[in-house]
Formats: sequence, C-alpha cells, structure tokens
Amino acid sequence: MLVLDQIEQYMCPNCEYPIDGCECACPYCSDFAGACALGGLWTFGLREYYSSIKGPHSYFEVRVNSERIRSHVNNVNLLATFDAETLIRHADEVNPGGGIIYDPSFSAVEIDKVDTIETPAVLRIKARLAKQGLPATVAGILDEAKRRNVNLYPIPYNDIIAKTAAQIGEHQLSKVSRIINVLSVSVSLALLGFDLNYLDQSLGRTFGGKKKVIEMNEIGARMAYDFAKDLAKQPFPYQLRPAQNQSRLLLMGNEAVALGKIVGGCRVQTYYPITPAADESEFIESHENFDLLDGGEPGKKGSILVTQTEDEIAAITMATGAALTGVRAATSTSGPGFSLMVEGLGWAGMNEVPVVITQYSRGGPSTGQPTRHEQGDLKFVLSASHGEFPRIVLCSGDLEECFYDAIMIFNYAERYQMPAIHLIDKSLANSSATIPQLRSDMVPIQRGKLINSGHQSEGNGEYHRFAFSDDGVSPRAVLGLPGYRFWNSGDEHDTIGHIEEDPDNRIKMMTKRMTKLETAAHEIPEEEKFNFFRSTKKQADVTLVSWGSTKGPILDAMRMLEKEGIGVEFLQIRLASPFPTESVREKLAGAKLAIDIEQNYTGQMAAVIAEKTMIDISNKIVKFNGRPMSQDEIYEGVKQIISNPSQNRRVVLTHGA
Amino acid sequence: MLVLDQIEQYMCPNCEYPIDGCECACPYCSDFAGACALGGLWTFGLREYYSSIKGPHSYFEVRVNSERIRSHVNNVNLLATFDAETLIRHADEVNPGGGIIYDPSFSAVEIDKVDTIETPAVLRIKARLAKQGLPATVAGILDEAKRRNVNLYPIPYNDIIAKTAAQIGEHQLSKVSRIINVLSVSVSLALLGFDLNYLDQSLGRTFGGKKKVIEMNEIGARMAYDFAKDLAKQPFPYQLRPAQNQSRLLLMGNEAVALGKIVGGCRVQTYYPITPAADESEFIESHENFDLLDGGEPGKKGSILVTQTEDEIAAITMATGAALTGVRAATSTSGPGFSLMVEGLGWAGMNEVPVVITQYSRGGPSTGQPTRHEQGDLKFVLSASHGEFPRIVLCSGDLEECFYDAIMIFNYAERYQMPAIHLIDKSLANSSATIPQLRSDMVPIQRGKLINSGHQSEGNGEYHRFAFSDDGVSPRAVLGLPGYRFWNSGDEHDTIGHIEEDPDNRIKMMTKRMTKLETAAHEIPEEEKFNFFRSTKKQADVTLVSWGSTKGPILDAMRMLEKEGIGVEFLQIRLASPFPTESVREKLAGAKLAIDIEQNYTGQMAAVIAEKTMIDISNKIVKFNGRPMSQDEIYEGVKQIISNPSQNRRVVLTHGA
Amino acid sequence: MVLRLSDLKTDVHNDWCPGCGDFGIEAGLKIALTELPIDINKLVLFSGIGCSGKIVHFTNASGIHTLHGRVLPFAQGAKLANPDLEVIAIGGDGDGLGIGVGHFVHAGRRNIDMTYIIHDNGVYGLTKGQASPTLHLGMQTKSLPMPNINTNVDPIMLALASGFTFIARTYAYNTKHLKETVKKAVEHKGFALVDILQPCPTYNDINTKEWYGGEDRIDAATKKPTPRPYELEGTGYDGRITPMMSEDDVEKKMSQIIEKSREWGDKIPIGVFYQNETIPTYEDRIKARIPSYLEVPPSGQQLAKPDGTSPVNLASLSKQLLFERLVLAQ
Amino acid sequence: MVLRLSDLKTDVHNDWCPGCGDFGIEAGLKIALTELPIDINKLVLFSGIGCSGKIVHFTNASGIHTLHGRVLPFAQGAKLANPDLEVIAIGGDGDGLGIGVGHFVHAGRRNIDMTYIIHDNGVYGLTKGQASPTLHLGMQTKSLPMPNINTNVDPIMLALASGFTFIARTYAYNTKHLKETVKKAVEHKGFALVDILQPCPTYNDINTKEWYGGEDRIDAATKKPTPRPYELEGTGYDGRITPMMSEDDVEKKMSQIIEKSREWGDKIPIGVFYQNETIPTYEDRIKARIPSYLEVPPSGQQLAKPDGTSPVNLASLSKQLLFERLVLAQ
Ligand SMILES: Cc1ncc(C[n+]2csc(CCOP(=O)(O)OP(=O)(O)O)c2C)c(N)n1
Ligand SMILES: Cc1ncc(C[n+]2csc(CCOP(=O)(O)OP(=O)(O)O)c2C)c(N)n1
Ligand code: SF4
Ligand code: SF4
Ligand SMILES: [Mg+2]
Ligand SMILES: [Mg+2]
Repeated sequence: MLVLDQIEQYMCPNCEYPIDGCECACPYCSDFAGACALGGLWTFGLREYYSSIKGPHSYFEVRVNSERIRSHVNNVNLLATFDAETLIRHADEVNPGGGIIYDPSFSAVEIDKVDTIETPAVLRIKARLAKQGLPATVAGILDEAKRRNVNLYPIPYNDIIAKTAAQIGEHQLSKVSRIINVLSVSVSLALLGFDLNYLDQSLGRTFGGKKKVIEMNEIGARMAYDFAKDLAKQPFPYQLRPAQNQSRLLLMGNEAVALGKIVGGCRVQTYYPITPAADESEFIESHENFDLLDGGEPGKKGSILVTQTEDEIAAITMATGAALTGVRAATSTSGPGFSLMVEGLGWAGMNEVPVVITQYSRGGPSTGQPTRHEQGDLKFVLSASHGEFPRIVLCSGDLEECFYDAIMIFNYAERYQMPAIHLIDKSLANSSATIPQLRSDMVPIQRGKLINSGHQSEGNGEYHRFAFSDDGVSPRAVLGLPGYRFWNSGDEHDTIGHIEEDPDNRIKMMTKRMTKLETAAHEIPEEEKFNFFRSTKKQADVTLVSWGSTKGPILDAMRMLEKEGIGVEFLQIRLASPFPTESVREKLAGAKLAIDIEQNYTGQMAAVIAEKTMIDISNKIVKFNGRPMSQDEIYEGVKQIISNPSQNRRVVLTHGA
Repeated sequence: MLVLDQIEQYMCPNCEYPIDGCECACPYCSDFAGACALGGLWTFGLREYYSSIKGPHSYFEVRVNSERIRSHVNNVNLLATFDAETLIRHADEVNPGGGIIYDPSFSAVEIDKVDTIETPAVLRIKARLAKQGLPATVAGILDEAKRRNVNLYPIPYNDIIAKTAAQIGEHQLSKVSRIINVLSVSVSLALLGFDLNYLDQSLGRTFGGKKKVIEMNEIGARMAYDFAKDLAKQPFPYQLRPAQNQSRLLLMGNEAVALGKIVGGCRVQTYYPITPAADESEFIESHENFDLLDGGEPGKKGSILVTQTEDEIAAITMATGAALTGVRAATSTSGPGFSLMVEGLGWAGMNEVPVVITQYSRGGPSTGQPTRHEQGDLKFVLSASHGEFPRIVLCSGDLEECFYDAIMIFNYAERYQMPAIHLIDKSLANSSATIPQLRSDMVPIQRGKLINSGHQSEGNGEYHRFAFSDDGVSPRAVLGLPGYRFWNSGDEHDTIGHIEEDPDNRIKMMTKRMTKLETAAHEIPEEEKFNFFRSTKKQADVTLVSWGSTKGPILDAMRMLEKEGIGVEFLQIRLASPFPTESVREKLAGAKLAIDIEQNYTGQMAAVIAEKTMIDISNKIVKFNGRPMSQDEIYEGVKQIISNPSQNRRVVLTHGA
Repeated sequence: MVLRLSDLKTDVHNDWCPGCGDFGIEAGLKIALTELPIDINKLVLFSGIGCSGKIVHFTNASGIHTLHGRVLPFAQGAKLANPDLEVIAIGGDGDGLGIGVGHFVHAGRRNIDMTYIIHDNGVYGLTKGQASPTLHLGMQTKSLPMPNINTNVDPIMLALASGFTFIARTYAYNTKHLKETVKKAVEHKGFALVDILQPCPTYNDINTKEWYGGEDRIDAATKKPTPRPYELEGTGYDGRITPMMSEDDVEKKMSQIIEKSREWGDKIPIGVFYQNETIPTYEDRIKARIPSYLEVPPSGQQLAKPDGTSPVNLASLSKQLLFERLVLAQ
Repeated sequence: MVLRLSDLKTDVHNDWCPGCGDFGIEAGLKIALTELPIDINKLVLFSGIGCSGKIVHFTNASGIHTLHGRVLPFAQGAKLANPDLEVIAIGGDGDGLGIGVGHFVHAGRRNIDMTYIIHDNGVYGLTKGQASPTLHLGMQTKSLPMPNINTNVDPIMLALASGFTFIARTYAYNTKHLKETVKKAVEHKGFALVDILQPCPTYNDINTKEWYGGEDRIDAATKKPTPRPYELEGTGYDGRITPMMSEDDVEKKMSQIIEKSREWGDKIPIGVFYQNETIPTYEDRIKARIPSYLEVPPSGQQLAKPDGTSPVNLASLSKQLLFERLVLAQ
C-alpha cells in the first residue's frame, strides 16, 4: 500500500500559546502527526518559532509517508493556516496541485500592515507580487497561488467555532476559539481522505482526562470535517491511507534524550533554563518518579532529582559534585550556557570525573538565534577550557541515536573517567518523528573501574584515587565509601589527590590523563564511532561527509540520488573525540569526490578532519541561515557540485522561513 | 671584550617575602641582574616559584653576557643559596669548575627533614647520593659537588648580619637579616671580579629614598665582598667585566605589556586577580597618572583607569561596555579567568566591539600549576565561545614583542572591529631581561573606521552601526556621540542593531562578520604575521616551527647549532588568527626536516598548521612539566631528531626544578 | 531640545504578550525620560536577556542589549569610561537576581552614579515561566509543574546588604508613581535600584494585575477593590539618611527600612525605601586617585599626536626600568 | 570508632605563612570534628581556591579542593546526590563573597542541610593581598597601593537577606568558641554559615591578631588588653526563631539580629546571630516531590539489573509517546 509523500504545514496553538509556549507539549498538540501515527504512517515534523512568547509567527511542518522518512522537504502539498501572516509567508511553498486551507476573511489583509513580518521578507514578497501585477494583499497571494494551480479551501473558522460554542452551551467564545488548530487538522484529514477517528484518538491522548475539552474539539472537528468534505468537490490529489505497523513512538529529540538518560541511569540532572535544552530537563522532571522492571528493585520506584540552578556555572559544578558520590549525573544546556561551563569542564577533566553535558547547539554566536538551528559549536566543545585534558564528544544524528547515545555516553564517561559531551542541536531537539519502539536493554550499563562497595579496603590512607596504570584509568571510589578516603584538586596533584608541583609528577599525570583518550580510542568499537552508508551501486560517485542532524536529510537525499543512478556513500561521524582518525582517513582516501555537508559557516568537521588526517575536503555544502537542511536542498547541492566537479565549491543553502 | 656566559642562581627575598610575594618589585630586587645591567651587560632572568605565599622554595636564575641572550641554560656556574633546601635541590646543576655560595651551618641538615621538598624529589636525590655512598645530608650534597670539581664558598651569613647590626646600632637582628640576599649578591660579585659600585647603584634604585635600608645593605655588602675576596685564594674561573652599551631597559614581560598598553592608548583596564596576569594590572595601576609628550595635551597628564572587578565575567563585560564609548579598553587574565570570559567574548564578537584580552597562559588544565609555565591554551582561545565569529589572536615571542604587540593589537581590534586576544604566557610574564630601549613612536595609532566626533550626522535613525560593506567593516560610532544613536544585541540583528530573525539577513550578517577576518588577513603585512629566521648557511638542514616564548631559547639554540654547521630556519608564528596559511604552507613546503617546538602536550600549533595547510609536522619537541625550555634542551632535542631522521619523533623535554 | 514621548518610539515590532506589565514599565520610563533634563545624545539604556531585555529595541535612545545576567558590568563599564553618559540598566528578576546576583551585590559596593531597573515578575518569562528568585517558596504559578522549591530573595533587603545608596520599589501599572520613582532614581547621585512589580499574565497567575489591584479584596464600604501596593510617600515614611544624622539615628532608620522591606502580601509598600547621599560615589573615589578623571575621562583622552604616534612620555614612564651605562672610575 | 585529633592529620606540608589565622581555624575545626558524632567515612570537606582552600589537604577526611568561587555548588551537588554525607564547605572571603557571592545567595535560598565556613581575612591572600569584599571602604592594608575603593559587604546581613537559617561568626584565635560554633553549625538542620574572623599577618596589617586582641586598648584597671570580639552567648542574646513565635515577635527578633550584625569596630559580636529551624530544608522540599528520596537517594539507586541492563520500565515511561496500530472498523 503506497502512500504519496504528504506534507502538512500549519500553525499549532491549540492551547493558549504558540508552539514554543505551548502548554500541551507539542508535538502531540500537532494532532495531525498524531492521527497519522495512529494510522500507522511514518511522520516527520519540523518546528520553527521565534525567540519570544506570543506575538511572532511560528509554524510546524509535518511530512507523512508509508515508508520511513527522516527529513522535511522544501515545498508542501497542503498548507493549513489560521492567520493572514502564515498565508503571506508560506503560500509560495505549496506545490502546484496542492492546497491551501484558510479563512476567507483574511483576503483583505495588506501585507504592509502585518508588522510581525520582518522588513526584508516584506520587501521580497511585495516585489514578487508586483512583478506579477498582483496587489500586496492576501488576495494577491491567493491569486498567485491559483495561477500556480494550487487549490484553495476557504474555511470559515469563526462560524464553526460559534456553532460549536452554541452546541456545547459555552458563552465565552474565546474559550472555544482554541479549537482552531484541531479544526484545521480535521479539514486536512477530510481533504486527504483519512478517517477522523484517528484524530479523535489522538485528541484523547493529548487532553487526557479533560472530557469537556475533548468534547468541544470533537464536535468542532466533525463539523469542519463535514464542511471540508462538501467543499472539495473534486478529491484532493493527495490521499492518505492507514498502514500496518509495529509499535512505534512519536517523539522529539529532547524527549529521546530524556528517556535515554533515565534508562541510562542518570539520577541527578541539573540545569539552568535555556532554549532549546530546557524542554529535556522539564520532561525529566515531570517523570522524576518512574517504574522499575522486575529485576530492578521490585516494588520500588526509581527516581531522578532535577535541580534548577542559579546559573550554568552552578549547573556543571553541582552535577560534578554529585558525580563524585558515584551517581550518574548530567547537565543540559545550549551554547551560551556551555560557554559558562567551560571552567567547570576543566575541573572535571583534571579530576577525572565522569560528568555528562548534553549540549544543544543553536544559532550563534552570543545570544544569536536562540530558537534557530545551527551546528556551530563543534570546534568549541572540542577545545573548550584552558589547558589540555581528554573528553568524550559524541554527536547524535537522529532520534534513536539521541536515545541510545544518551545511555552510551554515561558508559564512556565512567569507563574513561572523563567529562563527556553529548552534542545535539536545535533541529534534533525540536523535530518530531515516529520511530520504531526503543529498547531499554540494547545498551548494557558499564561502569568501568568503579570500586564496588562490597570491596572494603583495609584502613585508610592507602587508596590512591589517581594511581598510575597502563591504560591511564585508575580504580575509582566515590565519596562516602567506607575505607576509601580521597582528595581532588584542580591543581596538579599526586596519585592521592594532593597538590603536587614536582615536574616529574607533572609529566606522569599529564600522560596518564591523555593516555585515557588513547584507551578510549582503542576500546570503543569502530561501529560506535561513525556510520558508513553506501548505496547499492558498487562504485560510489560521491562521498558525503557529515555529522549530527543532517543525517536525516542526507539519507533521504541519497535515495533521490540513487534513483538517478548516482552512487553515494555517506560517512556520518559520531565520535568527534576521540576521533576515529584511521577509519576516516581510509574512507576518504578512496573517495572519488568528497563533499562536506555541515550546518555552519566554516565547515567545522572538515577542519577537524583536516587537522587529524591532513585530508582537505574542499567541496562543501553549508547552511547557516538558522533553518535545518531539507532533503531537496541536499539533493540539489550535491547535483550542483557533481555537475561541475572543479575543486573548491562551497554551496550555501538558503531555504527556510 | 668578551665575557663568558655566566649564570647565577639564587633565592631572592630581600624583603619579607619570597620572590612571588616580594614587596620591592622583583627583578630589581634581583640586584645581581641590576648590577650587571648597570655594568652594561646583557641579562636574562628566570623566576620559578610555588603557588603559595611564604613556605616553599622559589628561585631566580640570572644569565649574563656581553652579547645579547634570550634564554636560560640547564646548568649554572655559580649557585648562591641562603637555605639548605636550595642547596639540596640545585647543587647538581652547577657546572664543574663553577662555585656554590652557602652558609656552613647548613651542612648537618638531613634531606628527609626538609618537608617543603616534594616526596618524588627527595627520593630522586637520596637515590643519587646513595649510589655514590654519600649521606643523605647537605654535607653529602657538598661532598658530591666537590667530587665534581665544584668550588665551595662557605659564607657565615649570620656573622656578617650580626656585625652589620652592631655597626648600625640595630638591636633587632630580624630587621637586619633581610640583607641576606644582598650579601649573596655581593659575594657573587666578589667572586666574579665585578665592581661593587654597580651593586650600590642598583640598591639605590631598588630602595629609592630609604636611606637607612640602603646604608644597612651597603655596609653588609662591603663586608661580604671583602670576606669573599679573601676566601677565594684562586680567582674564580668565570670573571665578569663591564661593557659599553646604549641605554637599555631591564624589565619583565608583564611590565612590557603594561607599558605597551599605556603607550598604545589603553585607557580602561579591568581585571580580577590571577597569577601571573595580575602583576600587569598592578603595574599599570601604580602608573595610572602618566606624563604626556609635547604634542600630546601639553601640561596635562594622561591617565588610565584600572578597575578590579568581582570576577572575570565582569572584567570582560565591563571592558566591553567601556569599549563601546570609544575608549581603548582591555582586560588581562590567565587560563581560569579566560574560561570565564568565553561568553563575553562571543558578545563582543557578535557586536563587533574592539576589546582586547591579554591572556597569560600558565600550567593547565583547571587550577593546574598556577605559577608554572605552559602554552596550553592556543586551540582554546582560537575557538572559544559558541558559534562562529572572527577574532584576532596575536602571540608574542619576547619582551619587545610583548610591548609592540600590546600597541598593535589595539590597532587590529579597532581596524577590524573584533575582540583581539594577546596571547602570552607565564614564562614571558615573569622572565626578566635587559632589552634595547623601547620606542613610543614605532607603531602609529590606527583607529580604523571610527567616526570622528567632528562629522556630525543629520538627525537620528539614519546611522546603521552594522552597515554592509565590501570589507565587512562598518563605520563605527561610539556611545554618546551626538547624532549617532545605535543599538547592539547579542541576538542576530539588522544593520541598525535591532533583533532580526530573517534567514536572508542572517546569511548577510554572518558573511559580513566573517569577511572582516579575510580583510584582516589581506591587509596585515606578512612581516607582522610571523618571523622567519635563517642561519647564514644557504640550505637549511632543519626548519623549526614554534610560537610564543620559545622564541628566545630557539634563537639561542640556533647559534649553537650553527656553530656546528647545521643550517637552521625558524618560523615563528605570531598571528594565529587570521592565520597566515599561504606563507606557512610555502615555508614548510620547502623544508627538508620540519620540527614543531611547543610548550604543551599535544603540539597545538602543529594541529592548527595541519588544519590550515594539510601539512603534517610529525617531528615534535614538546615540554609540559611546567618549566620553560632552556637553550640546551632545544639544542639537544633538535640534534636528537636530526641524528635519527626517521619520521614521527616526539621528544619530551624534562629539565627544570 | 525638549524630548517628546514620540521621539522615544522606534519602528521595531513589540512582541511582548498582550497585557504584559512590561508595557506599563516602558510607558512610565519613557514619560520619566521626557520629564528629566536629559540630553538624549548622552542617554544609553543597557538591558539583560529576557522579555524585559527587549525594551531597549522599543526605545529610541542608544540601547545595548547585553547578555543574560551581565547588564550591570556592561553598563558600569560604559559609565566608568565616559562619566558624562546617563546610564540606565534594565533587566529581569531572573537576570538580575538569579544568574546576575553576583554583579548586583558588587555594583552596590561600587556606588557608581547610575540607575538600575528590575522587571520583577516572579518568573523567567522568555524561557516559559520557570520560577525566578523573587517568587516565594511554595508558590505554584500556572507555568510550574510543582510548587516553587526555593526561598525568595527580597531585592530591597539584598540591595541594602550590598551597599546600594538608593532603593525603591514601584508598580508597573501605577504609571505616575513609576515615573516619579524612576526620576528620583536617575536624579540620585549614586547607584539607584528601582524594583518594579510587573504582572506577567502569561505565566504568573498569582501576582497578577488583579491581585495587585486587590480585586479579591472589595472594600465593604466603597465596593471598590483595595489595591495591595500602597505608596510610602503618602505615609510620612522617609528613608533618607543625611549627613547630619547621628549614628544612633542612622541605626534607627536602618531598622525602620528593614521592617518596611519585610512587608508583603496584603500591604506592599512602594516608593523610596532608602536614600543615602553621604556615601561617596565611585566617581568621587576615582577622583581621589586620578585628579583629572572627570575633566578628561578615559573616553575623552587623545590617543595620538597629530603625527599619529602616541603622546605618552615613555621615557618618564619607564624611568625605573632604565639602565644606562655609567662611566665608573675603576 | 572515636575520632582522635591525630586521625585528622595528613602528611601534606602545610605552606601557610607563619602566624596565619588559618592555623587557628584548622585546629578549631578539627577539634569540633572529634567532638561531633560524625562517621569519618561520611565526612567530606569541600573548599574553594585561596590560602584557605588548602585546608582540605591538611585534613585527613575526603577533601575536594574545587574552583575559585564554586565551592558551594560542588558541595551542594554531592549532598543532594547523597544526603547521607556530612558536608562542610570551606572557602575564603574573596572566594565566597567576591566571585562566588551569587552561589552564596542561592545556596541560602535552598537551605540544604550542610555547613559553610568562611575564612574572613579582608584580603585575597593567595594572590598577594588585594582587597576582599569584607574589607571596609577606605582601608589601606600594607598590600594595597591605594585605599580600598569599594564598600564592604557584611556576611551576616547578606546571609540573612539570602535565606540562610543559621548564621554565626567566630574568631580564628578563640579556639573554644570557634569549635563550639562549628559544632552548632554542623548540628543545625539546614544551611549554616560560620564567618570566621581570620588575621592574615602577611597582607592585612589592620585586622591583626593584635587588633582583635585589643592590644591598643589597655584597660586602665587591669592593665590588660581589651579584645574586640565579645561572645554573644555571654550577653543573653538569643537569635533563635522558634515555631511558636508570633509574627510580631519574629519581626522584633529580626530587627535585633540586624542591629547586632551592624556592630563593628571596638565591639565585634561573635556567636550565633540567627537560627531558624521553622523553615523546611531542601531535603524536606524534595521529599514532597520524590517520596523515596531519603530512603533511596540518587547515589543509592541500582543502575543495572543483575544481567547488566537497565532496570527502568521504559514502556510505562514512554506510554504517552507510544503509537500502536489500532484496528479500526472502517
Ligand atoms: C547564559 C544564558 N543562560 C540562559 C539563557 C536563557 N534565558 C533567556 S531569558 C532567561 C530568563 C529570563 O527571565 P528574567 O530575567 O526574569 O526576564 P523576563 O523574561 O521575566 O523579563 C533565560 C534563562 C541565556 N540567554 N543565557
Ligand atoms: C577563575 C579564577 N580567577 C582567579 C583566580 C586566582 N585566585 C586564586 S586564590 C584567589 C583569591 C583568594 O582570596 P580568598 O578567597 O579571600 O582566599 P584567601 O587566600 O584569602 O584564603 C584568586 C583571585 C583563580 N584561581 N580562578
Ligand atoms: S511572557 Fe510574561 S513577561 Fe514575557 S512578554 Fe509575556 S507576559 Fe510579558
Ligand atoms: S597570605 Fe595571609 S591568609 Fe595566606 S597563608 Fe599567608 S597569612 Fe595566611
Ligand atoms: Mg522575570
Ligand atoms: Mg581572603
């Protein structure tokens, strides 16, 4: 049963707030995705929102397919709007043959008057309309769409809301008007020929016990559904059909990380609020007491302590203090917060403390674009803090990696006794997708040379926290373990942990710490360090190199390229420290045409590769406008470079609103 | 008139405190260097001290020559001690034929009983003595020295102090005992055949108006001088003679930077105390009101405001706030402080503020070795802070560069409107040397596109602080300039400075900022970016690559290598950002054998070179025991690599105590 | 040139939520600015990060939107470099009393002549309503999944402990009181704090406009709500410390101030709690070291001679470090 | 096992200057530890960076020498993860009231059951004597080139403003008072501050041992010096707030405490200024959210089943996120 690639793009506030401020935990409130997931389809959802609470434009783009999809595309087939602004901004992204859902009352709105649209955008749109001799109004926008063969579906939302209010006997229209989102979803489903039951079920999940709210939504939804069915005399060219599937999850990256942390044994999480990291901590906090399996501690619940600190300096130092007690401890932040954690990171490195930092990269530098996407922090996290000490840097590429890496990184941190940075980004954090069910038993818990509380040592003074060893790793006791008194110091220290300025001790201790990174490089299996995808074609025409959230659109673009007979390899680097130098060198040495694909200005991973392997990947596809890459953009970028294989191309992608 | 290379090593407290805590501003208190400088000789002095106030061992090593010298050497010709510990630690560093000055009462001291010596050192020394069948006492140490043909000069310091006290009629012996340092200097001068008058003059400078103190020191000095003359029946093999010279300065790196800042127009300096950076700020503060030349503002004094802040976050943000008013503003710190400045740095980058950060690298990571030397922060400062923005990183190699670079870096900062990091290190900060007179007119003051207060703009709202331009640099107004209202934001902004999330604006602004780095790379002349030294031999056998304070010992080692007919080139990289990629590539492409020399574990500059040029300098001489490199160590390290030119050698230097 | 309210408007779209107390603060502040004898060219607003921090973009005076928690050091840096500027720092309660409270304490210790305005809404607005340091222990706003786990800090008492020389509180929707208080703060010689109670209708459903307005406390007689904030100015309270006061009187005053600062709940004092001009400003303290500081401040110095080189007399500066060959008789 | 003083000695060379007040603090603290019912295995000392911070290396109990200004968050992190630990945080006045004062304020707001000791010497010892935040305005120690340019903060008043529930001061050379005060602090349920006046003979020549000892104030009658610090315990002063007290009595108490905190100069009160056990500890506040917190604290949880995999029931955790194909009649 093949279902066409469907894309839905719409604004989401079904609660009082726009997506960012949404109270009912987006993307469930994206009931469209929920309904599709219930119908057994694969979904991928993208959120874009401003750094402010109410006011400006935010939108949600959902892609649906019967095959697994991992990215968004440039253009959509169906655009559902609740306000004039969305129409003005996005109408030109609808494919010919697609449709637009809107309220007919918008038509008169003048583009100039919508002051939440940035001046550069207003100028661009007005110029475009003028060229076609169309007025600078929503009517002009709609005319333009019609000329491009886009179907228009005017829906009188306010009428339906008023009727719904009447039906449930609610006088305050404002209370009912929140259903506008659900109305648009149900209109979409009607056009797409999907059963409304799926929406009803999805609503049940979203609103839980709130009967009255569910009822109100259901009534409105049915009314809108019927209205739309009537309106679409000809069936909309794109139709969805439910599919068979296994049990799946529909979740966002920050939730995947949160679940991974809980499963992975994190029991203290500190944080200071920051976009887009705070969602993860808040998700964990709302699950601070959780059930254990048989074989855990039967009858007992597990728990995780989430503490909001006064700043990010406290967040990392508090997590580090916690980690000294043997607890798996983490903190979660994004760029500006990480910048404040740098000194604390060095202390953990010096004292060989396995503390985990989840870093959600966003548009930088400085406050930058707080709610926008970028992979601009790689080189920074690799060398953050003064002096030299080893660290783990693990970069996840999709939601499943977010989850499993969140477990694995604690294993790395504890086995090699060093701070470990889980590097993800805004796009992963806020994208939602249906993924296969996650498993709690895939990654065993490995605690390295942790001294078991059973092993009582005799007397005290004998324990050397930083004892020298071949692999650089010392047996690790925790605070409070009877018989194992120890010292830490940010100063260079002896094996006991006391300050030591002797030059020979210094050489040994530096070497001990740095040796651990070699141990890690040696012990961690290659398949955990990178992924290498290749198309069926034997000889690859092009080798794509990337890391992080570009994985999804690259994999999707690969399918497009393959269809055209282009052989593609894709090297996704996951472990940035210790770096898999030999493997990367080997993979790139054989490449016919290598292209670096990164969501930043300079191509930071390419720089790291150059430093480590002396291989220059001079062809680059980069994007730094704050919006994630689409499958189409990557496809086009690769084609552009292939078609003109002179060296030193830098393709700058620009899609997104 | 050739004078042999002379080395003097002694402890210095002529005031109540050891060198670090010294109240009379070392290295003047190193009156030996002072006397030699007055005698027209070139000097180089090295300080080593612990991170504590009184207790542990600190020492000062002075090298003197009639030709210019720029580094210390492994072994010394004359060791002056005031306590048993110094003898125990350093006696083995005296060359055969050299001498040791000591108090005979030390002989009975057992090595085990000196608890300020680190256990590893005690064990090393005891093992050495045991091997020779000598007792683990100072007597054993002295015996060992005698066997090695070292001359012993026992000086009864306490007798001389008591006699001095009697002569000036002082009953409190403790008040007189401070002269012990001067006694040892005068004994040294006696042995070296140098005129005592030079010491007297030097004392005059050190103690200024304090007549009584000068008198006390002079009396003691004369007594010790005469005693030593009597004692040395045979003339000491090394003799010093005064030389002709021009006017010179004897100063330390932190003073050179301080002078450079004042001359360079810095008028606000913020700091939070930290070793070894604080000395610079304190020096500036003690010269906060200074004279101007004719052509300055006649009759008026210039001034510089030094503010001690609550932490380093405040230090950089306050300096940045100051810089917005058009003042040249700087802050000064070392590793831990810089780690806290990272977020502020990014804001300055985003808002194109020319703020200068002087970074004194010291032993890291974390608190590390606060009073020890290391060049471990290069990669960190190059990529510090989240996101991507341009910055200047300029690395000085010696005291003159410290001074002139401190002026130049303000020019760079203002011309390219970006934060600028002046990277120096503990060795430069605390080493002292005589250098040729500095000039205030060598580096003109260049302020770039600063809007002159004469140019009144019409009305307001018209000024675009971040106007686009070909070179990326916009005309810069300052706060308070009539008619030029403007905005800044750490958020991505439009040309006026207001928050702007539009994706196209984002691309333009990122590109504008990054373009400035290309402009800087293009405009800054190559001779300011690196130094390239070559020996007279036409074809170089070896190309040394380094940066920062290794310059001195490398230049000195080059002379040694040249004498042996080895042709040496030395590429000293000064500008790490923007990096002189093409020139470095070119210099290295022709190298027969390249060796990277760095005072860190990983070879950070080699990594930067690899990243930029894809050239792998696989031979490395590194040192990371906290002590700076000596001329001998570099000489030996280079020879070691040349003599066995298989690739991939990493020589780890270990000298120092 | 007289400053009119319309002069202070910018074209920037204001994206605060409808009903946000920040609008009240913006209005009151702007009115105060028009009523003060300020040269708009010398005026600079600095702000932190938060909803509150955006205010500088809505105000047509030079505006520096800094970092979260760092507005005070940025602002102080500018004022120190150019004491001629009129500097007003503005930020949220999370910004100033949470992550930035260290700077708050130390700014108090300096007493630089400038003004600091806090938007006190009990929450971290821009990051979706987490508890800010002024929210009381156990309170649960609609944005919190659980009651607030931390004790609150009181800005008034903290400012007193930190050495501020002017401490006032006002209320976002009492425009007249707000602007008068801001005017007093700006006119004060020294570091002045204005803590402004600010409803955040989106996240803080406890300290709402209605709550401040006392809509739950209808006066039986007048049938009107009894607002919680009351003006100290109307009660005869006087928080000024004057040079003539005896040590004992000062002690008494201090107790009184602290007592006032502890009032909260049904009666919330607004107005000037404390003002002390007997303590020298930082500018005065600098003058004791650098006599020409105000005359030729750092930003006013000439950095180059007409020929483009430095005017600094290096020789006299490096005198101590100089070693010249002396011809000795020997 | 009874803890003896000798058990608390380490072999580490003590490099404090001769005559440093830190020796007195070390002695008093160690005596207090031997007199408290503490399991040495559960004891952890955390320290900041400064001369003071080295104390942990001289003490034979687990000791974590942290970062400059960050001792409190490190220490709180450990205590939260393992509430069974006896945690004592120690640091300098620069460390805790300078760079670290933000954490000071917020630690007060949490009220975690632990103790914080400040070595209050008026200077930044380890960096050679710059003024610390407790040095008074205009004072010029021998290490300062100019009189101190900043107003001081008073730790007592600042702690009160920050919500500390136990606030005491003692003196480095009054060993008996010091150890008794530390004992009270450790025994207090909640966050306890002990500010210890500490002579730094090397840099602070104003607040010296002689000055504290009152050697400039010879009593005419006894011919003996009149020490400046006097013990509150001997004056009938009682800073405790108890559950039974009326709001009014609490108010009065607070005024009294603040009055006391303002005494300085010739009469310096030492002792417990304030103690309040009516405010729930952070541990109690957590228990309200996580009922098993004290029973099975974070550090006490089993992270793996015997087979090495996670014991977490992921299915029940991700219930909300789960989408299973439902067979619909259609
Ligand atoms: C270093 C850093 N950490 C976190 C953030 C995220 N952040 C932005 S605004 C804000 C809090 C705002 O609260 P408040 O200061 O009270 O201002 P309001 O929005 O309430 O006006 C936070 C935590 C940031 N920008 N920088
Ligand atoms: C981030 C950082 N900045 C500065 C320093 C340098 N530093 C070390 S100790 C110290 C001050 C110590 O003063 P205080 O806390 O009062 O302790 P004391 O030495 O007086 O006991 C400073 C500034 C540092 N270690 N880290
Ligand atoms: S979130 Fe609150 S403070 Fe922020 S704009 Fe909205 S109402 Fe105002
Ligand atoms: S400097 Fe002061 S505080 Fe530090 S050890 Fe010496 S006397 Fe003690
Ligand atoms: Mg707030
Ligand atoms: Mg101190």
